[in-house]
Amino acid sequence: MLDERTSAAPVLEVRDLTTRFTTNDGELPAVESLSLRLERGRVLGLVGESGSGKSVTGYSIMGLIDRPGRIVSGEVLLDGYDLVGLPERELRSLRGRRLAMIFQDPMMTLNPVLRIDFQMIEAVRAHARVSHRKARSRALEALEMTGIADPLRRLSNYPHQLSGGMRQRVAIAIALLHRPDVLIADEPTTALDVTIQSQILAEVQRLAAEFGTAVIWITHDLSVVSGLADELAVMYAGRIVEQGPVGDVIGAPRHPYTDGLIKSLPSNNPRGVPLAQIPGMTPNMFELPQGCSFMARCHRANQTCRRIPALTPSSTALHHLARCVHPLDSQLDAQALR
Amino acid sequence: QDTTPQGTLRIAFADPVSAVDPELNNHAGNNSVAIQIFDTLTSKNWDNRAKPALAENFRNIDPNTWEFTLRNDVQWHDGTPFTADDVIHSYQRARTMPGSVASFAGFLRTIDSVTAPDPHTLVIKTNTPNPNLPLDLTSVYVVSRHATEGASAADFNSGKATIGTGPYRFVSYTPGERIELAANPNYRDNDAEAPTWAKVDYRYIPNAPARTAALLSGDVDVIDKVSVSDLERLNGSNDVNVFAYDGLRVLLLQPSFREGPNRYITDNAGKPLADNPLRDQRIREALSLAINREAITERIMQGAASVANQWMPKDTFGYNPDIPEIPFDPERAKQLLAEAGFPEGFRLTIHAPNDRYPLAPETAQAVAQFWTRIGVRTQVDVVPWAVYSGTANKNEYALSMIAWGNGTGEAAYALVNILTTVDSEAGRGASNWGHYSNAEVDRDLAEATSAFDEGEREAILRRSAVTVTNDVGVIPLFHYQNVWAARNGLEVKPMNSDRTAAQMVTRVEER
Amino acid sequence: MSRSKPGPQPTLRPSLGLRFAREFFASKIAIFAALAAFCLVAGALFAPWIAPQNPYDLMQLDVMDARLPPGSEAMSTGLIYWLGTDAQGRDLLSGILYGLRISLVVGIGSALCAFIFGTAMGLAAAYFGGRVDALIMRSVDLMLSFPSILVALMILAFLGKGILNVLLVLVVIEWAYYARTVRGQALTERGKEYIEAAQCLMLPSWRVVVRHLLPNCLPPLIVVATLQVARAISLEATLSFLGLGVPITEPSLGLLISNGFQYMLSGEYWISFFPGVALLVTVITINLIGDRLRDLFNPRLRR
Amino acid sequence: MTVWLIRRLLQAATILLLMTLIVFFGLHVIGNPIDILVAEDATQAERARMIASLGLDQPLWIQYCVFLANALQGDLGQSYVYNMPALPLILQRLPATFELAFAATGLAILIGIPLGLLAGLYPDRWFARMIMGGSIIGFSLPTFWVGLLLIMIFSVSLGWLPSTGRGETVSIMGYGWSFLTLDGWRHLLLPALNLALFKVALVLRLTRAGVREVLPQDYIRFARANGIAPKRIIGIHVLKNTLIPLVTVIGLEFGSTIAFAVVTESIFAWPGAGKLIIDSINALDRPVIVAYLMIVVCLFVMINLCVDILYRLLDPRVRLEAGA
Amino acid sequence: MSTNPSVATRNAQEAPLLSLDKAVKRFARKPDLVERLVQRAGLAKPFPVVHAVDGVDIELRSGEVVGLVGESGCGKSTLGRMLASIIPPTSGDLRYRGQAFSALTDKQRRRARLDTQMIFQNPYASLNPRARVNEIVGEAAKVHGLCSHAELDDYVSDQLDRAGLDPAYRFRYPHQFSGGQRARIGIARALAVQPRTLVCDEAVAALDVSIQAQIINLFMQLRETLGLTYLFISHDLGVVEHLSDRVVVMYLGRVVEQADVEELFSRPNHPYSQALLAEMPRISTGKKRFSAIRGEIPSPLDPPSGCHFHPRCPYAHERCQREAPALKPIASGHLSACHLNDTA
Ligand SMILES: Nc1ncnc2c1ncn2[C@@H]1O[C@H](COP(=O)(O)OP(=O)(O)OP(=O)(O)O)[C@@H](O)[C@H]1O
Ligand SMILES: Nc1ncnc2c1ncn2[C@@H]1O[C@H](COP(=O)(O)OP(=O)(O)OP(=O)(O)O)[C@@H](O)[C@H]1O
Ligand SMILES: [Mg+2]
Ligand SMILES: [Mg+2]
Repeated sequence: MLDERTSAAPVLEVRDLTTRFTTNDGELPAVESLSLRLERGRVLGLVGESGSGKSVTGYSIMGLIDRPGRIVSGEVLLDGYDLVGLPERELRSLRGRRLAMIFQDPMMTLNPVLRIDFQMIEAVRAHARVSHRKARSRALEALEMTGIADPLRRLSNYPHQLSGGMRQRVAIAIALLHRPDVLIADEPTTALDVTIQSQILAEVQRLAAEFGTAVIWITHDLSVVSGLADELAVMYAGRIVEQGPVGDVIGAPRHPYTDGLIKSLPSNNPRGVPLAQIPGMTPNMFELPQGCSFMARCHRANQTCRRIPALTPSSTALHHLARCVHPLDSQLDAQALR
Repeated sequence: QDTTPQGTLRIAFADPVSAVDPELNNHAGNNSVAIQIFDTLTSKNWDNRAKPALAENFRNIDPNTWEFTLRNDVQWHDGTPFTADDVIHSYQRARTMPGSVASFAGFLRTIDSVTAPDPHTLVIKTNTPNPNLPLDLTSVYVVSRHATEGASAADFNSGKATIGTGPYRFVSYTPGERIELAANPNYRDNDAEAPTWAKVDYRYIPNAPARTAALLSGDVDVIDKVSVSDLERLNGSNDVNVFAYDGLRVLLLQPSFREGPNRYITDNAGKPLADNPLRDQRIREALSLAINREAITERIMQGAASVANQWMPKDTFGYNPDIPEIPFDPERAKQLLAEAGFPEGFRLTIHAPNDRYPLAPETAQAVAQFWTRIGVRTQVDVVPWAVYSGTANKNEYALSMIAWGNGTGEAAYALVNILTTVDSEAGRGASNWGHYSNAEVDRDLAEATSAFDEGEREAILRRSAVTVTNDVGVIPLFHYQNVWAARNGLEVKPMNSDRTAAQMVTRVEER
Repeated sequence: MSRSKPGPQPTLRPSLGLRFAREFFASKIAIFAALAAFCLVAGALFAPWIAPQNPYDLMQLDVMDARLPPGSEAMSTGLIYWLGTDAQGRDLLSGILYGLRISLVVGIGSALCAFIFGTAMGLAAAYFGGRVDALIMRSVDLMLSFPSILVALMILAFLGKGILNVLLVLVVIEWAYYARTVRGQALTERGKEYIEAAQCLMLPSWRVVVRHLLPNCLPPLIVVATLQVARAISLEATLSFLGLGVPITEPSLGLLISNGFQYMLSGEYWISFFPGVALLVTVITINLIGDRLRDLFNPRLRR
Repeated sequence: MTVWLIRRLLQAATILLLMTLIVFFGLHVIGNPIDILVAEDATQAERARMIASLGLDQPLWIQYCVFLANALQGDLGQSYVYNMPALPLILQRLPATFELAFAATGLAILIGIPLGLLAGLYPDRWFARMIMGGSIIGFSLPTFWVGLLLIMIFSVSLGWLPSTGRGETVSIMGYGWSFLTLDGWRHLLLPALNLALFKVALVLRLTRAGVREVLPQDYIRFARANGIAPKRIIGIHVLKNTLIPLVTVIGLEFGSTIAFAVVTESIFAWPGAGKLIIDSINALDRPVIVAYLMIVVCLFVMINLCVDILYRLLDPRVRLEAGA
Repeated sequence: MSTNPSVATRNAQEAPLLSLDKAVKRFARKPDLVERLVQRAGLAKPFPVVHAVDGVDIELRSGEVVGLVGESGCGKSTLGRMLASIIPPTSGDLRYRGQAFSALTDKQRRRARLDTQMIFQNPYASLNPRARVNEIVGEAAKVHGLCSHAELDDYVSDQLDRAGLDPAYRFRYPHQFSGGQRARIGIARALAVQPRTLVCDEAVAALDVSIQAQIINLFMQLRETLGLTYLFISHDLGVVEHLSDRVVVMYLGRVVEQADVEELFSRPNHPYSQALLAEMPRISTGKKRFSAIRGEIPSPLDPPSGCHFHPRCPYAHERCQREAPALKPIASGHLSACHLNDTA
């Protein structure tokens, strides 16, 4: 039933997702009422502060949040069917086949005591009834696709014998094995050099174009995302603070945080002088300020920021939303400044 | 009544068997096996008098010469006839057995020469007059010359050399597990010990509760050395019967007569006493009087023992019926202590082996209780036999415990080994760990060993029993009973000593 | 770089011990275990004051009272034997309380010493490898091959009897077990990057071993250790039973059980049953605490 | 690797030497076998003859050298008690011992690992608590207690299984093996169970601890993200990562079962080597003790060698040779 | 840094702070007995040897920032680990201020090793999972006496603060952090022992750009004030360009090009460097088509003959298959290993 594919509706829709971790210091709101919409064949870039909940968002969509974390509320709709609270059995048949994820830390994602071929063949056979040999050749193909040299020999290596980038590529190959409908890629290319990065990106683009795979691309590399994504969402302290077509967001950021990010790119700074950086520190997630969580670091903040602003569309571009009382495209009332 | 052997008898026995070779070691387990396969020249009744076996009859030609007439109808299991030469070979072999650690040579010690004027007559000359020779020979098995010459232990274990004349033939032996026997169809006729079982499955189960369980579960028909703690349970069962007989084994305490301080005898502050108080007869008597033997046999031994006042059990050769029971009299004991100069008592340690005698540690503790009550604060130190034997032998313990088996059934055996003055050259006092020495006893022994008249000998032995009792040279506690249990329909009658053999088990009408 | 505003100051942390205690008692079972442990230790510690009888004083024993069922009255003194008596007429309740002292000291003491020594050896073997490994592991092989009884006989022949020597025997017998267990685990952990990182920081070897390697090898070790306590207690009983341990007149818990063993079939169950129960409770308690500790040492399972 | 193996063998030879030395001198300190074995009524002359015939009259170091010389020719001496060459005496007993050890270890693995996995996967469920509670009982009850209990239940009351001894044997290579007959298995079951109980508890608890350790790792989450069946995740991904301590302990337990399963052997009258060694120790039967311990040392060296090799197979990161 | 060129030139004459001569690192698994028998019997091929680093000369001069870029798997991390003396080279010498490491006294060697710290590529794996952050960061400082016990807490807080991590998190365990946060713990740990040289293996890859900027600024500031030396391994060419004085390009275990940063970014000589720069993503507002790699990717298990890059090189000719090009100067301070330079 979940397999009926309709192109009009989004493949993946996340509504009001809230995920929290219970810790000794209290409840940690890793993701707060986050909503996303993703259509077939589209790429959504997800950028944001480190620790802002990008990975947790990915895990939540995959249904992989373990204790002490839990999805407090919200829906994750895959083709209109809610995945939250689905029994593990059903989730499992979706994971890897329709939903796939590439994890962030390549060192820890491969089982250290199992050989690469074992792990890949197993992943193939989890969803496809094929012979061992067939599965192996599929694994080989997938590895080749990610640009690993000498894939045949690499198959019989153990993870610790591979370099960081190679491990990452193995993980990517596994995620792409079944050509999923939705691919969540958590910083997949940070460990790769640019030539290989572009090989992977080309592969992802092909996947999106040919098989209609929808991709959530979590990254810090704005330059990659600018070339790859259709849409961009920027997260800060568990919330999406800005969202819109990638050109709009990068070209004309509305949220001060996004603006700060772009300004601190090395390519936007002259060599030899300190890079521009956003003042202040990542907020303590337990003691988020009342209201806008960026308030303490924002030069535009004033009293009105003391309540949580809603995601509001820009006056010019309907799809360009920002969670700010004083977006950059609005005139700032000089009086209101602190 | 049909006398052809039939059926299988399964016996569970407790003593380890170190070899099937009957002449290798004089160990209880080995003897139990041997007695079923092999014969002896003479054998012993339950009354411990020698009677003919392979020898049809025997007589004393002069004090140093014996003549034995052998049966001529006896065949070895392989069909070869039995002759006097086999006996000569056997005795020769027993005396020179290589690798033996507990040899039978002791029983042949007095023999000077063995000759065979004809195949069925045997003449034995002794180096000293030995009225006990026929009795001594009941312990030495006769093996065949043709099968055992040059045979190794392995040959015996495989059965190649295990060719006997006894009621059962050897079938197989699995070390540490079992011995299988089959009836000997050619056993000499008309003998009470003729085989009644077609097959015997003789199983080694060293653990007492396990033996009981095996009997209860029907895995075996007969068990030996029943643990006293299981008696109640077995007596209560409808399927099994218990057979308890007075045995020849006595539990004795041997005080040390060593002069000078002993680390195990201290004053109440823990300092070794300058002189050994146990050398004082009054103290020994006090200790003996302080023990409630009834309580021990009843509470510790649960009735499977009888109170002892001397080293021989009732109705044996050398038992003195005139010696009164030793009373339980703590008051008198305290008085004696005070007289001997220890009104406040002193401290003492009893040593006992834990892995040798049944319930010895428990008994030692009970004794310690009684002594503590009269002021002799007593500790019990239980040590493994490996350590105990050597130390006790060196007379280092203050009080050692020994369970002496009067294997020959007469009083002189103990007299030689535990009561005479230690003289290792002459082989006297081998187990006299406390080095008790009394000239009267020594004299009695010398007389007894050369007295051929039974009455005279008995009188001497009884006399020495009185001497030892008055002197409190050893402190007797109780005589062990030998206890067997068998499933309904079987009866167990002891042979001699505490052996366990298939001959002992007969069928009876179901009750 | 600007460090305009340091993050909000952390709330004051309670001391480590307090935090640990709080986390420890977060589980109901842990509270139960701690309670049981308290009772056992208190019972053992105050045995001379709470036991109705001094079971080690032969003066107070009476063979005439031997093997009395629970609830019987003593022949002479009128004392009630709540848990019955053993074959020597010893009050089992008192015997258990006193026996617990020895068993706890011997069991836990030896397990602890063996744990420390064995773990140190195993870690050293795994961390330094090569010669050290060979040397230590071959001694482990050697130690493991010796039957405990032979070891006990030898040591006691050299040093004489006494509770400390029993402890020594148990440690000598058991350390090898820990050493091998911890080495196996440490070999895998050693290959991990955080060890490299610690080495790169030029931390002294012992520190890398103790602070980095050891904590990550603990889970199987704790399992083995808690079980070895039970083993040590029963080994001590075996040794005592063989006359190689504590004096037979001053029985430990294990010895009480061993002595009562022969009465299992006779229906006089209480002689070994009640001491057995006491041992069971002791072991269960130790294990519950061990389990809890293991969980606490696993940060993933903590919050 | 070959070098490594050879080095291991050399080391083993050294331990053997060391072991024999310790045993020789240790036993000497404990006592004199003659005192133990000699008949209670032996004379001095008989004693002396015995001592001489056993070679115990020589100084200890000469005895040791004689032993070494003979050992090099494969003669480990003649048992004092059994008057047989020590080696065949022991070898005779080993089949029974091996059977028991294999059966017990097998049971421990078969029962312990699945239960441990269960308890580790669902730590808060009632059955997990039951399993953990049960396992405590498993190892805190003394072996002899449980053994007798098993006999009372299964042999005496129910009459299902024989209480003692070894069943029918089939002779292979001159030694009797009972695992080929049904009767043999019936006899094997109870003692194996008795021995296995402690091991089950150990294996179970180790498995659980390992599972709890591995389960929260990222690679398990990754396997889940790939839709790998839980069965495989648990059976392969989790298990293989927890196997190192298990293998260690199983090796150790296997070794000690072969060597020293005395209690069970004597309760079930199992004719194994454990009882033999204890009897020999009690009799200070040095040739048997030495020969036996030599076998046991070899056994442990071998087991530990296998375990070390297994480490490498289980975890490719383990390096055995390199020094720090 | 270009604003401070004197640093590099001034030190050019002095012995480099840290250098590796002809370093080779091979990873070869020793076959075990069974495998060996199988191989002997000809049933299996012998195990491949990985030439992770294949004869590399590299030197870090005091106060310099060397960027190390290259294909993934080309041996960058391995090289970095050898420099930080975490793993020993199979052959070749590690030198500290011109002296071979083996010639140093124990104390000097300890000092040298402590002075060279590494920030690991896998932040999580390099953190002890059973230690809290304050232990991870503060332990070495305490052991080496860089701060007293009483000050430790403040010291750790400072380090965390500096690495952009809220000190309030210092009682947490590594698994409770996000990827970027873990990376920052690693940075704080390395900085806490006050090293003189830092090997940064993808130190900022997991950080979002604003924090990345903060860390980079921190690095630069430390260099300014304390004269730290960096080996900066990264795939992010933008970062490398911004921060390095000199850039080394590696390909499959060998250095293929080495030059000052401006020189390299403006006039890349080696075809691989050129490919890198061509693929360097630039921020754009339009969607871009990424292209797959042309040619076959060579493997370190079985490196191609001659020039390792020739299977992918658009200019490859016959000589490139035969002969490995030497690293030769083509301009002042600009070395490149390409046969094209000879023919040209
Ligand atoms: N198991 C956990 N327990 C407690 N807190 C956690 C846990 N996992 C994550 N967090 C917290 O949740 C928040 C979000 O983490 P997440 O991994 O999603 O960040 P991220 O956006 O992916 O960051 P990065 O870019 O650095 O990877 C962080 O503050 C982190 O500390
Ligand atoms: N322990 C090891 N055993 C075998 N091979 C190894 C080992 N460590 C690294 N290698 C191999 O060495 C080569 C170089 O690895 P290294 O980690 O140095 O690459 P890298 O340049 O850091 O790559 P990346 O940018 O992907 O991290 C790779 O081919 C890798 O497979
Ligand atoms: Mg993340
Ligand atoms: Mg790397």
